[in-house]
Amino acid sequence: MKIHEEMKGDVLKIRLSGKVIGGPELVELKETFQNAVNHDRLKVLLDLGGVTWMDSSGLGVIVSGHTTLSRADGEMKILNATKKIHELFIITKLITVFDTYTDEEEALQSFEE
Amino acid sequence: MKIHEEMKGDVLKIRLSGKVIGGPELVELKETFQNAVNHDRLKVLLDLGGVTWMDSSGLGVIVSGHTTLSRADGEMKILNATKKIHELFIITKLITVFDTYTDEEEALQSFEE
Amino acid sequence: MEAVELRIPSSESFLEAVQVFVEKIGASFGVRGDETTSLSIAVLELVKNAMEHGNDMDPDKHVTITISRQPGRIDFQIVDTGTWQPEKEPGYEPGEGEKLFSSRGRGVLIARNLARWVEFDLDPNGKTRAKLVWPLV
Amino acid sequence: MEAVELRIPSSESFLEAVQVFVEKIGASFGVRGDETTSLSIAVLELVKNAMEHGNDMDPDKHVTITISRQPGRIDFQIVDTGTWQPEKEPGYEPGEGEKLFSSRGRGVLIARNLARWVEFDLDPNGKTRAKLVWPLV
Ligand SMILES: Nc1ncnc2c1ncn2[C@@H]1O[C@H](COP(=O)(O)OP(=O)(O)O)[C@@H](O)[C@H]1O
Ligand SMILES: Nc1ncnc2c1ncn2[C@@H]1O[C@H](COP(=O)(O)OP(=O)(O)O)[C@@H](O)[C@H]1O
Repeated sequence: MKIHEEMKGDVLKIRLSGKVIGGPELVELKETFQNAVNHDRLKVLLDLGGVTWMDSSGLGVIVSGHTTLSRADGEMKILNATKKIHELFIITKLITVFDTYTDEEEALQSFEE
Repeated sequence: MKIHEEMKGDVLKIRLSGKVIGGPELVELKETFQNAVNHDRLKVLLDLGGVTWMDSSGLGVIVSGHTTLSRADGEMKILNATKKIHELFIITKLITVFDTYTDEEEALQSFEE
Repeated sequence: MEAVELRIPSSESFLEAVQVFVEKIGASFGVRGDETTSLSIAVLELVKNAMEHGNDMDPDKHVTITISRQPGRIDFQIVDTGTWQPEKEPGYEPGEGEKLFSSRGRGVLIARNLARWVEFDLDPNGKTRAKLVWPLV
Repeated sequence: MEAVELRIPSSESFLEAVQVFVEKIGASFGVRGDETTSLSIAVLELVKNAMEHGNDMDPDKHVTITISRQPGRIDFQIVDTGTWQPEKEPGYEPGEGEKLFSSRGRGVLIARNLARWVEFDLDPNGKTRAKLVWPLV
Protein backbone atom coordinates (compact mmCIF):
# COMPACT_ATOMS: atom_id res chain seq x y z
CA MET A 1 0.00 0.00 0.00
CA LYS A 2 1.15 3.53 -0.79
CA ILE A 3 -0.24 6.68 0.81
CA HIS A 4 0.04 10.00 -0.99
CA GLU A 5 -1.18 13.22 0.66
CA GLU A 6 -1.91 16.48 -1.10
CA MET A 7 -3.78 19.69 -0.15
CA LYS A 8 -6.51 20.78 -2.59
CA GLY A 9 -7.52 24.14 -1.18
CA ASP A 10 -8.57 23.32 2.35
CA VAL A 11 -9.32 19.69 1.50
CA LEU A 12 -6.72 17.05 2.31
CA LYS A 13 -6.71 14.51 -0.49
CA ILE A 14 -5.29 11.15 0.61
CA ARG A 15 -4.63 8.81 -2.26
CA LEU A 16 -4.19 5.13 -1.45
CA SER A 17 -2.83 2.62 -3.90
CA GLY A 18 -2.04 -1.09 -3.87
CA LYS A 19 -3.43 -3.56 -1.36
CA VAL A 20 -5.16 -2.10 1.68
CA ILE A 21 -5.18 -5.30 3.72
CA GLY A 22 -4.35 -6.50 7.24
CA GLY A 23 -0.76 -6.12 8.36
CA PRO A 24 1.67 -3.60 9.84
CA GLU A 25 1.10 -1.11 6.98
CA LEU A 26 -2.39 -0.34 8.22
CA VAL A 27 -0.91 1.34 11.28
CA GLU A 28 0.52 3.99 8.94
CA LEU A 29 -2.91 4.62 7.45
CA LYS A 30 -4.43 4.95 10.92
CA GLU A 31 -1.75 7.50 11.79
CA THR A 32 -2.41 9.43 8.58
CA PHE A 33 -6.02 9.95 9.63
CA GLN A 34 -5.02 10.84 13.18
CA ASN A 35 -2.43 13.33 11.88
CA ALA A 36 -5.04 15.01 9.68
CA VAL A 37 -7.15 15.68 12.77
CA ASN A 38 -4.12 16.77 14.81
CA HIS A 39 -3.25 19.34 12.13
CA ASP A 40 -6.84 20.50 11.90
CA ARG A 41 -7.30 19.14 8.41
CA LEU A 42 -10.89 18.14 8.85
CA LYS A 43 -12.01 17.79 5.23
CA VAL A 44 -10.58 14.56 3.93
CA LEU A 45 -11.12 13.19 0.44
CA LEU A 46 -9.97 9.58 0.33
CA ASP A 47 -9.03 8.61 -3.22
CA LEU A 48 -9.27 4.82 -3.64
CA GLY A 49 -8.64 4.88 -7.41
CA GLY A 50 -5.37 2.98 -7.12
CA VAL A 51 -6.51 0.43 -4.57
CA THR A 52 -6.37 -3.07 -6.01
CA TRP A 53 -7.63 -4.99 -2.97
CA MET A 54 -9.11 -4.31 0.41
CA ASP A 55 -10.08 -6.66 3.22
CA SER A 56 -12.06 -6.30 6.44
CA SER A 57 -9.05 -4.85 8.29
CA GLY A 58 -8.56 -2.20 5.61
CA LEU A 59 -12.24 -1.27 5.74
CA GLY A 60 -12.01 -1.20 9.54
CA VAL A 61 -9.24 1.40 9.50
CA ILE A 62 -11.19 3.58 7.06
CA VAL A 63 -14.28 3.37 9.27
CA SER A 64 -12.32 4.32 12.36
CA GLY A 65 -10.71 7.18 10.40
CA HIS A 66 -14.23 8.36 9.59
CA THR A 67 -15.17 8.15 13.25
CA THR A 68 -12.05 10.05 14.37
CA LEU A 69 -12.84 12.83 11.90
CA SER A 70 -16.54 12.99 12.78
CA ARG A 71 -15.75 13.36 16.47
CA ALA A 72 -13.63 16.40 15.58
CA ASP A 73 -16.50 17.77 13.44
CA GLY A 74 -14.64 16.78 10.30
CA GLU A 75 -15.75 14.74 7.32
CA MET A 76 -14.39 11.99 5.07
CA LYS A 77 -15.61 11.40 1.54
CA ILE A 78 -14.63 8.69 -0.92
CA LEU A 79 -13.36 9.23 -4.46
CA ASN A 80 -12.91 6.82 -7.35
CA ALA A 81 -13.68 3.48 -5.71
CA THR A 82 -13.31 0.83 -8.40
CA LYS A 83 -16.16 -1.57 -9.09
CA LYS A 84 -14.68 -4.18 -6.77
CA ILE A 85 -14.15 -1.77 -3.88
CA HIS A 86 -17.53 -0.15 -4.44
CA GLU A 87 -19.10 -3.60 -4.10
CA LEU A 88 -17.33 -4.04 -0.76
CA PHE A 89 -18.92 -0.80 0.45
CA ILE A 90 -22.33 -2.04 -0.65
CA ILE A 91 -21.96 -5.50 0.90
CA THR A 92 -20.93 -4.00 4.22
CA LYS A 93 -23.61 -1.25 4.06
CA LEU A 94 -20.81 1.34 4.45
CA ILE A 95 -22.23 2.96 1.33
CA THR A 96 -24.83 4.46 3.69
CA VAL A 97 -22.06 6.02 5.81
CA PHE A 98 -19.82 7.56 3.15
CA ASP A 99 -20.55 9.98 0.32
CA THR A 100 -18.81 8.53 -2.72
CA TYR A 101 -17.77 10.39 -5.85
CA THR A 102 -16.27 9.58 -9.22
CA ASP A 103 -15.51 13.18 -10.17
CA GLU A 104 -12.84 14.98 -8.17
CA GLU A 105 -14.15 18.53 -8.82
CA GLU A 106 -17.60 17.53 -7.71
CA ALA A 107 -16.19 15.85 -4.61
CA LEU A 108 -14.11 18.91 -3.67
CA GLN A 109 -17.07 21.26 -4.15
CA SER A 110 -19.30 19.08 -2.00
CA PHE A 111 -17.17 20.03 1.03
CA GLU A 112 -18.07 23.74 0.49
CA GLU A 113 -21.81 23.29 0.89
CA MET B 1 12.81 -16.80 -17.84
CA LYS B 2 13.40 -14.79 -20.99
CA ILE B 3 15.38 -15.98 -24.01
CA HIS B 4 16.95 -13.46 -26.38
CA GLU B 5 18.81 -14.61 -29.52
CA GLU B 6 21.21 -12.52 -31.59
CA MET B 7 23.83 -13.31 -34.24
CA LYS B 8 27.32 -11.97 -33.56
CA GLY B 9 29.14 -12.77 -36.79
CA ASP B 10 28.75 -16.52 -37.05
CA VAL B 11 28.23 -16.94 -33.31
CA LEU B 12 24.69 -17.30 -31.98
CA LYS B 13 24.47 -15.44 -28.71
CA ILE B 14 21.63 -16.67 -26.52
CA ARG B 15 20.93 -14.44 -23.57
CA LEU B 16 18.89 -15.89 -20.72
CA SER B 17 17.40 -13.80 -17.96
CA GLY B 18 15.25 -14.41 -14.90
CA LYS B 19 14.81 -17.79 -13.26
CA VAL B 20 16.05 -20.81 -15.16
CA ILE B 21 14.24 -23.39 -13.07
CA GLY B 22 12.07 -26.49 -13.53
CA GLY B 23 8.73 -26.02 -15.26
CA PRO B 24 7.18 -25.74 -18.73
CA GLU B 25 9.45 -22.84 -19.72
CA LEU B 26 12.47 -25.11 -19.89
CA VAL B 27 10.97 -26.83 -22.94
CA GLU B 28 11.40 -23.56 -24.82
CA LEU B 29 15.07 -23.41 -23.88
CA LYS B 30 15.56 -27.00 -25.03
CA GLU B 31 13.96 -26.11 -28.37
CA THR B 32 16.18 -23.03 -28.69
CA PHE B 33 19.27 -25.26 -28.55
CA GLN B 34 17.74 -27.80 -30.94
CA ASN B 35 16.80 -25.01 -33.38
CA ALA B 36 20.35 -23.68 -33.33
CA VAL B 37 21.60 -27.08 -34.48
CA ASN B 38 18.80 -27.44 -37.04
CA HIS B 39 19.79 -24.09 -38.58
CA ASP B 40 23.47 -25.00 -38.53
CA ARG B 41 24.31 -22.43 -35.91
CA LEU B 42 26.95 -24.46 -34.20
CA LYS B 43 28.81 -21.77 -32.26
CA VAL B 44 26.67 -20.85 -29.30
CA LEU B 45 27.57 -18.30 -26.65
CA LEU B 46 25.20 -18.65 -23.72
CA ASP B 47 24.98 -15.36 -21.81
CA LEU B 48 23.84 -16.00 -18.25
CA GLY B 49 24.37 -12.41 -17.10
CA GLY B 50 20.68 -11.84 -16.42
CA VAL B 51 19.97 -15.18 -14.75
CA THR B 52 18.89 -14.69 -11.17
CA TRP B 53 18.41 -18.35 -10.23
CA MET B 54 19.01 -21.77 -11.66
CA ASP B 55 18.14 -25.22 -10.32
CA SER B 56 19.12 -28.75 -11.29
CA SER B 57 16.52 -28.86 -14.08
CA GLY B 58 17.88 -25.66 -15.60
CA LEU B 59 21.44 -26.99 -15.44
CA GLY B 60 20.19 -30.25 -16.97
CA VAL B 61 18.79 -28.49 -20.03
CA ILE B 62 22.03 -26.56 -20.53
CA VAL B 63 24.04 -29.79 -20.30
CA SER B 64 21.82 -31.52 -22.82
CA GLY B 65 22.09 -28.47 -25.09
CA HIS B 66 25.85 -28.83 -24.86
CA THR B 67 25.56 -32.51 -25.76
CA THR B 68 23.26 -31.82 -28.72
CA LEU B 69 25.72 -29.25 -30.07
CA SER B 70 28.79 -31.43 -29.51
CA ARG B 71 27.20 -34.32 -31.42
CA ALA B 72 26.77 -31.94 -34.38
CA ASP B 73 30.42 -30.82 -34.01
CA GLY B 74 29.29 -27.56 -32.49
CA GLU B 75 30.30 -25.83 -29.29
CA MET B 76 28.68 -24.00 -26.39
CA LYS B 77 30.50 -21.47 -24.22
CA ILE B 78 29.28 -19.58 -21.20
CA LEU B 79 29.37 -15.82 -20.72
CA ASN B 80 28.84 -13.66 -17.65
CA ALA B 81 27.77 -16.21 -15.07
CA THR B 82 27.15 -14.35 -11.82
CA LYS B 83 28.92 -15.43 -8.65
CA LYS B 84 25.95 -17.55 -7.59
CA ILE B 85 25.61 -19.32 -10.93
CA HIS B 86 29.36 -19.76 -11.23
CA GLU B 87 29.30 -21.52 -7.86
CA LEU B 88 26.64 -23.89 -9.20
CA PHE B 89 28.96 -24.79 -12.07
CA ILE B 90 31.78 -25.47 -9.63
CA ILE B 91 29.65 -27.53 -7.22
CA THR B 92 28.40 -29.70 -10.06
CA LYS B 93 31.86 -29.93 -11.71
CA LEU B 94 30.33 -28.56 -14.92
CA ILE B 95 33.08 -25.96 -14.81
CA THR B 96 35.27 -28.71 -16.31
CA VAL B 97 32.87 -29.11 -19.23
CA PHE B 98 32.25 -25.49 -20.25
CA ASP B 99 34.63 -22.68 -21.17
CA THR B 100 33.40 -19.68 -19.23
CA TYR B 101 34.08 -16.02 -20.01
CA THR B 102 33.38 -12.66 -18.46
CA ASP B 103 34.40 -10.65 -21.52
CA GLU B 104 32.19 -10.91 -24.59
CA GLU B 105 34.90 -9.99 -27.15
CA GLU B 106 37.25 -12.58 -25.72
CA ALA B 107 34.48 -15.17 -25.76
CA LEU B 108 33.58 -14.43 -29.39
CA GLN B 109 37.23 -14.60 -30.48
CA SER B 110 37.73 -17.92 -28.72
CA PHE B 111 35.38 -19.53 -31.27
CA GLU B 112 37.75 -18.50 -34.13
CA GLU B 113 40.72 -20.42 -32.85
CA MET C 1 -6.15 -36.72 -6.07
CA GLU C 2 -5.43 -36.15 -2.38
CA ALA C 3 -6.25 -32.79 -0.87
CA VAL C 4 -3.64 -30.13 -0.20
CA GLU C 5 -3.32 -29.56 3.52
CA LEU C 6 -1.62 -26.78 5.43
CA ARG C 7 -1.19 -26.59 9.21
CA ILE C 8 0.08 -23.34 10.66
CA PRO C 9 0.56 -21.95 14.15
CA SER C 10 -1.70 -19.03 15.03
CA SER C 11 0.53 -16.07 14.27
CA GLU C 12 0.09 -13.07 12.01
CA SER C 13 3.58 -13.64 10.70
CA PHE C 14 2.41 -16.55 8.53
CA LEU C 15 -0.55 -14.83 6.90
CA GLU C 16 1.37 -13.52 3.91
CA ALA C 17 2.79 -16.99 3.18
CA VAL C 18 -0.69 -18.47 3.37
CA GLN C 19 -2.04 -15.76 1.10
CA VAL C 20 0.46 -16.32 -1.71
CA PHE C 21 0.10 -20.08 -1.30
CA VAL C 22 -3.68 -19.91 -1.68
CA GLU C 23 -3.29 -17.68 -4.74
CA LYS C 24 -0.87 -20.06 -6.45
CA ILE C 25 -2.90 -23.16 -5.57
CA GLY C 26 -6.01 -21.39 -6.84
CA ALA C 27 -4.23 -20.59 -10.10
CA SER C 28 -3.07 -24.19 -10.48
CA PHE C 29 -6.69 -25.30 -10.02
CA GLY C 30 -7.89 -22.94 -12.73
CA VAL C 31 -8.87 -19.73 -10.94
CA ARG C 32 -8.24 -16.93 -13.39
CA GLY C 33 -5.95 -13.91 -13.20
CA ASP C 34 -6.96 -11.32 -10.65
CA GLU C 35 -9.69 -13.59 -9.26
CA THR C 36 -6.92 -15.35 -7.31
CA THR C 37 -6.62 -12.32 -5.01
CA SER C 38 -10.38 -12.27 -4.34
CA LEU C 39 -10.05 -15.92 -3.44
CA SER C 40 -7.11 -15.41 -1.13
CA ILE C 41 -8.78 -12.46 0.62
CA ALA C 42 -11.90 -14.56 1.25
CA VAL C 43 -9.89 -17.48 2.62
CA LEU C 44 -7.64 -15.22 4.70
CA GLU C 45 -10.66 -13.59 6.39
CA LEU C 46 -11.60 -17.05 7.67
CA VAL C 47 -8.03 -17.98 8.59
CA LYS C 48 -7.63 -14.76 10.57
CA ASN C 49 -10.88 -15.49 12.40
CA ALA C 50 -9.73 -19.04 13.15
CA MET C 51 -6.46 -17.72 14.62
CA GLU C 52 -8.10 -14.87 16.53
CA HIS C 53 -11.47 -16.11 17.72
CA GLY C 54 -10.89 -19.88 17.59
CA ASN C 55 -7.29 -20.04 18.85
CA ASP C 56 -6.88 -16.75 20.75
CA MET C 57 -3.73 -16.07 18.68
CA ASP C 58 -1.96 -18.77 20.69
CA PRO C 59 0.97 -19.92 18.52
CA ASP C 60 0.78 -23.34 20.12
CA LYS C 61 -2.67 -23.79 18.59
CA HIS C 62 -2.75 -24.39 14.89
CA VAL C 63 -5.14 -23.75 12.05
CA THR C 64 -5.56 -26.43 9.41
CA ILE C 65 -6.49 -25.45 5.88
CA THR C 66 -7.59 -28.19 3.51
CA ILE C 67 -7.97 -27.49 -0.19
CA SER C 68 -9.50 -29.94 -2.62
CA ARG C 69 -10.48 -29.58 -6.21
CA GLN C 70 -13.93 -30.88 -7.07
CA PRO C 71 -15.70 -30.81 -10.43
CA GLY C 72 -16.62 -27.18 -11.06
CA ARG C 73 -15.38 -25.88 -7.73
CA ILE C 74 -12.64 -25.75 -5.10
CA ASP C 75 -13.52 -26.68 -1.51
CA PHE C 76 -11.68 -25.02 1.36
CA GLN C 77 -11.97 -26.09 4.98
CA ILE C 78 -10.46 -24.04 7.79
CA VAL C 79 -10.39 -25.80 11.14
CA ASP C 80 -9.31 -24.23 14.44
CA THR C 81 -9.31 -25.54 18.02
CA GLY C 82 -12.55 -23.86 19.15
CA THR C 83 -16.14 -25.07 19.23
CA TRP C 84 -18.07 -22.20 17.67
CA GLN C 85 -21.40 -23.16 16.14
CA PRO C 86 -23.10 -20.09 14.69
CA GLU C 87 -25.54 -22.13 12.61
CA LYS C 88 -26.89 -23.51 15.91
CA GLU C 89 -27.59 -20.03 17.25
CA PRO C 90 -31.07 -19.35 15.82
CA GLY C 91 -31.21 -16.18 13.80
CA TYR C 92 -27.46 -15.56 14.05
CA GLU C 93 -25.83 -14.36 10.87
CA PRO C 94 -22.20 -13.39 11.30
CA GLY C 95 -21.69 -9.95 9.86
CA GLU C 96 -25.31 -8.95 10.30
CA GLY C 97 -26.38 -7.12 13.41
CA GLU C 98 -22.86 -5.81 13.99
CA LYS C 99 -22.64 -2.11 14.50
CA LEU C 100 -22.19 -0.17 11.28
CA PHE C 101 -19.49 2.08 12.75
CA SER C 102 -17.49 -0.67 14.37
CA SER C 103 -14.02 -1.18 12.94
CA ARG C 104 -14.60 -4.95 13.21
CA GLY C 105 -17.19 -7.53 12.25
CA ARG C 106 -16.99 -7.64 8.46
CA GLY C 107 -14.74 -10.64 7.81
CA VAL C 108 -17.30 -13.40 7.39
CA LEU C 109 -19.53 -11.09 5.42
CA ILE C 110 -16.73 -10.30 2.96
CA ALA C 111 -15.66 -13.94 2.66
CA ARG C 112 -19.25 -14.97 2.02
CA ASN C 113 -19.73 -12.34 -0.64
CA LEU C 114 -16.49 -13.02 -2.46
CA ALA C 115 -16.92 -16.79 -2.38
CA ARG C 116 -20.74 -16.87 -2.57
CA TRP C 117 -20.79 -19.80 -0.14
CA VAL C 118 -19.35 -19.95 3.39
CA GLU C 119 -20.75 -22.05 6.20
CA PHE C 120 -19.66 -23.27 9.61
CA ASP C 121 -19.97 -26.57 11.43
CA LEU C 122 -17.87 -28.81 13.67
CA ASP C 123 -15.37 -31.22 12.15
CA PRO C 124 -15.31 -34.94 13.16
CA ASN C 125 -13.16 -33.98 16.17
CA GLY C 126 -15.75 -31.45 17.34
CA LYS C 127 -13.72 -28.40 16.32
CA THR C 128 -14.92 -25.27 14.50
CA ARG C 129 -14.77 -25.76 10.75
CA ALA C 130 -15.40 -23.03 8.20
CA LYS C 131 -16.25 -24.30 4.73
CA LEU C 132 -15.80 -22.08 1.71
CA VAL C 133 -16.72 -23.08 -1.82
CA TRP C 134 -15.13 -21.30 -4.76
CA PRO C 135 -16.88 -21.82 -8.10
CA LEU C 136 -14.72 -22.56 -11.14
CA VAL C 137 -16.08 -21.29 -14.42
CA MET D 1 5.60 -22.73 18.67
CA GLU D 2 4.16 -25.59 16.64
CA ALA D 3 5.75 -26.42 13.31
CA VAL D 4 4.30 -25.35 9.98
CA GLU D 5 3.21 -28.40 8.03
CA LEU D 6 2.26 -28.74 4.38
CA ARG D 7 0.90 -31.89 2.72
CA ILE D 8 0.65 -31.90 -1.04
CA PRO D 9 -0.20 -34.49 -3.69
CA SER D 10 2.68 -35.44 -5.98
CA SER D 11 2.10 -33.17 -8.94
CA GLU D 12 4.29 -30.61 -10.67
CA SER D 13 1.36 -28.23 -10.67
CA PHE D 14 1.85 -27.46 -6.97
CA LEU D 15 5.58 -26.74 -7.07
CA GLU D 16 5.23 -23.02 -7.68
CA ALA D 17 2.83 -22.66 -4.73
CA VAL D 18 5.26 -24.56 -2.51
CA GLN D 19 8.14 -22.40 -3.71
CA VAL D 20 6.50 -19.06 -2.89
CA PHE D 21 5.24 -20.49 0.41
CA VAL D 22 8.74 -21.57 1.45
CA GLU D 23 10.12 -18.15 0.47
CA LYS D 24 7.53 -16.28 2.54
CA ILE D 25 7.86 -18.60 5.53
CA GLY D 26 11.63 -18.26 5.29
CA ALA D 27 11.29 -14.48 5.26
CA SER D 28 8.98 -14.56 8.28
CA PHE D 29 11.59 -16.65 10.12
CA GLY D 30 14.32 -14.13 9.35
CA VAL D 31 15.93 -15.33 6.11
CA ARG D 32 17.14 -12.22 4.33
CA GLY D 33 16.25 -10.78 0.93
CA ASP D 34 17.45 -12.82 -2.01
CA GLU D 35 18.57 -15.65 0.26
CA THR D 36 14.93 -16.72 0.35
CA THR D 37 15.19 -17.92 -3.25
CA SER D 38 18.33 -19.97 -2.52
CA LEU D 39 16.38 -21.53 0.31
CA SER D 40 13.34 -22.30 -1.81
CA ILE D 41 15.47 -23.80 -4.60
CA ALA D 42 17.21 -26.09 -2.09
CA VAL D 43 13.93 -27.22 -0.55
CA LEU D 44 12.27 -27.64 -3.94
CA GLU D 45 15.06 -29.94 -5.17
CA LEU D 46 14.20 -32.28 -2.30
CA VAL D 47 10.44 -31.92 -2.80
CA LYS D 48 10.78 -32.75 -6.51
CA ASN D 49 12.84 -35.83 -5.60
CA ALA D 50 10.24 -36.91 -3.04
CA MET D 51 7.49 -36.61 -5.66
CA GLU D 52 9.49 -38.26 -8.45
CA HIS D 53 11.61 -40.93 -6.83
CA GLY D 54 9.67 -41.49 -3.61
CA ASN D 55 6.12 -41.26 -4.92
CA ASP D 56 6.50 -41.98 -8.67
CA MET D 57 4.61 -38.75 -9.38
CA ASP D 58 1.44 -40.51 -8.20
CA PRO D 59 -0.98 -37.71 -7.21
CA ASP D 60 -2.62 -40.05 -4.70
CA LYS D 61 0.68 -40.15 -2.79
CA HIS D 62 1.56 -37.04 -0.87
CA VAL D 63 4.68 -35.27 0.25
CA THR D 64 4.74 -33.74 3.73
CA ILE D 65 6.92 -30.72 4.39
CA THR D 66 7.49 -29.71 8.00
CA ILE D 67 9.14 -26.41 8.83
CA SER D 68 10.20 -25.44 12.32
CA ARG D 69 12.20 -22.55 13.58
CA GLN D 70 14.97 -23.45 16.01
CA PRO D 71 17.50 -21.14 17.67
CA GLY D 72 19.88 -20.05 14.91
CA ARG D 73 18.36 -22.22 12.19
CA ILE D 74 15.27 -23.44 10.37
CA ASP D 75 14.69 -27.20 10.12
CA PHE D 76 12.91 -28.62 7.10
CA GLN D 77 11.74 -32.23 6.82
CA ILE D 78 10.43 -33.63 3.55
CA VAL D 79 8.74 -37.02 3.87
CA ASP D 80 7.48 -39.15 0.96
CA THR D 81 5.96 -42.64 0.83
CA GLY D 82 9.15 -44.50 -0.18
CA THR D 83 11.80 -46.27 1.87
CA TRP D 84 15.06 -44.95 0.43
CA GLN D 85 18.03 -45.10 2.75
CA PRO D 86 21.10 -43.74 1.02
CA GLU D 87 23.07 -43.36 4.26
CA LYS D 88 22.78 -47.12 4.66
CA GLU D 89 24.38 -47.75 1.27
CA PRO D 90 28.09 -47.65 2.15
CA GLY D 91 29.99 -45.13 0.10
CA TYR D 92 26.88 -43.76 -1.58
CA GLU D 93 26.82 -40.02 -1.96
CA PRO D 94 23.87 -38.75 -3.97
CA GLY D 95 25.15 -36.45 -6.67
CA GLU D 96 28.59 -38.02 -6.71
CA GLY D 97 29.38 -40.77 -9.17
CA GLU D 98 26.65 -39.60 -11.52
CA LYS D 99 27.75 -39.04 -15.06
CA LEU D 100 29.00 -35.53 -15.73
CA PHE D 101 27.10 -35.22 -19.01
CA SER D 102 23.82 -36.55 -17.71
CA SER D 103 20.99 -34.05 -17.69
CA ARG D 104 19.96 -35.42 -14.28
CA GLY D 105 21.49 -36.21 -10.92
CA ARG D 106 22.34 -32.79 -9.48
CA GLY D 107 19.38 -32.09 -7.20
CA VAL D 108 20.69 -33.37 -3.87
CA LEU D 109 24.09 -31.91 -4.60
CA ILE D 110 22.62 -28.46 -5.17
CA ALA D 111 20.35 -28.66 -2.12
CA ARG D 112 23.29 -29.74 0.01
CA ASN D 113 25.47 -26.91 -1.22
CA LEU D 114 22.87 -24.22 -0.84
CA ALA D 115 21.77 -25.37 2.60
CA ARG D 116 25.15 -26.71 3.79
CA TRP D 117 23.38 -29.61 5.54
CA VAL D 118 21.06 -32.20 3.99
CA GLU D 119 20.67 -35.76 5.22
CA PHE D 120 18.29 -38.65 4.75
CA ASP D 121 16.78 -41.18 7.12
CA LEU D 122 13.44 -42.91 7.71
CA ASP D 123 10.72 -41.18 9.72
CA PRO D 124 8.95 -42.95 12.64
CA ASN D 125 6.59 -44.56 10.09
CA GLY D 126 9.52 -45.97 8.12
CA LYS D 127 9.21 -43.54 5.22
CA THR D 128 11.99 -41.63 3.46
CA ARG D 129 12.72 -38.36 5.20
CA ALA D 130 15.05 -35.69 3.87
CA LYS D 131 16.27 -33.22 6.49
CA LEU D 132 17.58 -29.84 5.51
CA VAL D 133 18.98 -27.29 7.93
CA TRP D 134 19.11 -23.62 6.97
CA PRO D 135 21.37 -21.48 9.15
CA LEU D 136 20.03 -18.11 10.30
CA VAL D 137 22.64 -15.41 10.70
N1 LIG E 1 -13.44 -19.37 13.92
C1 LIG E 1 -14.21 -18.69 14.79
N2 LIG E 1 -14.33 -19.10 16.08
C2 LIG E 1 -15.09 -18.43 16.96
N3 LIG E 1 -15.79 -17.31 16.66
C3 LIG E 1 -15.72 -16.85 15.40
C4 LIG E 1 -14.94 -17.50 14.40
N4 LIG E 1 -15.07 -16.80 13.25
C5 LIG E 1 -15.89 -15.76 13.51
N5 LIG E 1 -16.28 -15.79 14.81
C6 LIG E 1 -17.22 -14.84 15.48
O1 LIG E 1 -17.90 -14.11 14.50
C7 LIG E 1 -17.68 -12.71 14.68
C8 LIG E 1 -17.66 -12.00 13.34
O2 LIG E 1 -16.48 -12.30 12.63
P1 LIG E 1 -15.97 -11.35 11.50
O3 LIG E 1 -17.15 -11.03 10.65
O4 LIG E 1 -14.84 -11.95 10.81
O5 LIG E 1 -15.53 -10.02 12.23
P2 LIG E 1 -14.32 -9.76 13.26
O6 LIG E 1 -13.37 -10.90 13.17
O7 LIG E 1 -13.74 -8.47 12.77
O8 LIG E 1 -14.98 -9.64 14.61
C9 LIG E 1 -16.37 -12.61 15.44
O9 LIG E 1 -16.26 -11.41 16.18
C10 LIG E 1 -16.46 -13.83 16.34
O10 LIG E 1 -17.25 -13.58 17.47
N1 LIG F 1 13.15 -39.11 -2.02
C1 LIG F 1 13.86 -40.02 -2.71
N2 LIG F 1 13.43 -41.31 -2.78
C2 LIG F 1 14.12 -42.24 -3.49
N3 LIG F 1 15.25 -41.97 -4.16
C3 LIG F 1 15.72 -40.71 -4.15
C4 LIG F 1 15.07 -39.68 -3.43
N4 LIG F 1 15.78 -38.55 -3.60
C5 LIG F 1 16.82 -38.85 -4.39
N5 LIG F 1 16.81 -40.16 -4.74
C6 LIG F 1 17.79 -40.87 -5.56
O1 LIG F 1 18.96 -40.09 -5.67
C7 LIG F 1 19.25 -39.82 -7.03
C8 LIG F 1 19.89 -38.48 -7.17
O2 LIG F 1 18.93 -37.45 -6.97
P1 LIG F 1 19.19 -36.04 -7.55
O3 LIG F 1 20.58 -35.66 -7.20
O4 LIG F 1 18.15 -35.12 -7.08
O5 LIG F 1 19.08 -36.17 -9.13
P2 LIG F 1 17.84 -36.55 -10.06
O6 LIG F 1 16.59 -36.39 -9.29
O7 LIG F 1 17.97 -35.60 -11.19
O8 LIG F 1 18.08 -37.97 -10.49
C9 LIG F 1 17.94 -39.97 -7.76
O9 LIG F 1 18.10 -40.30 -9.12
C10 LIG F 1 17.29 -41.10 -6.98
O10 LIG F 1 17.75 -42.35 -7.40
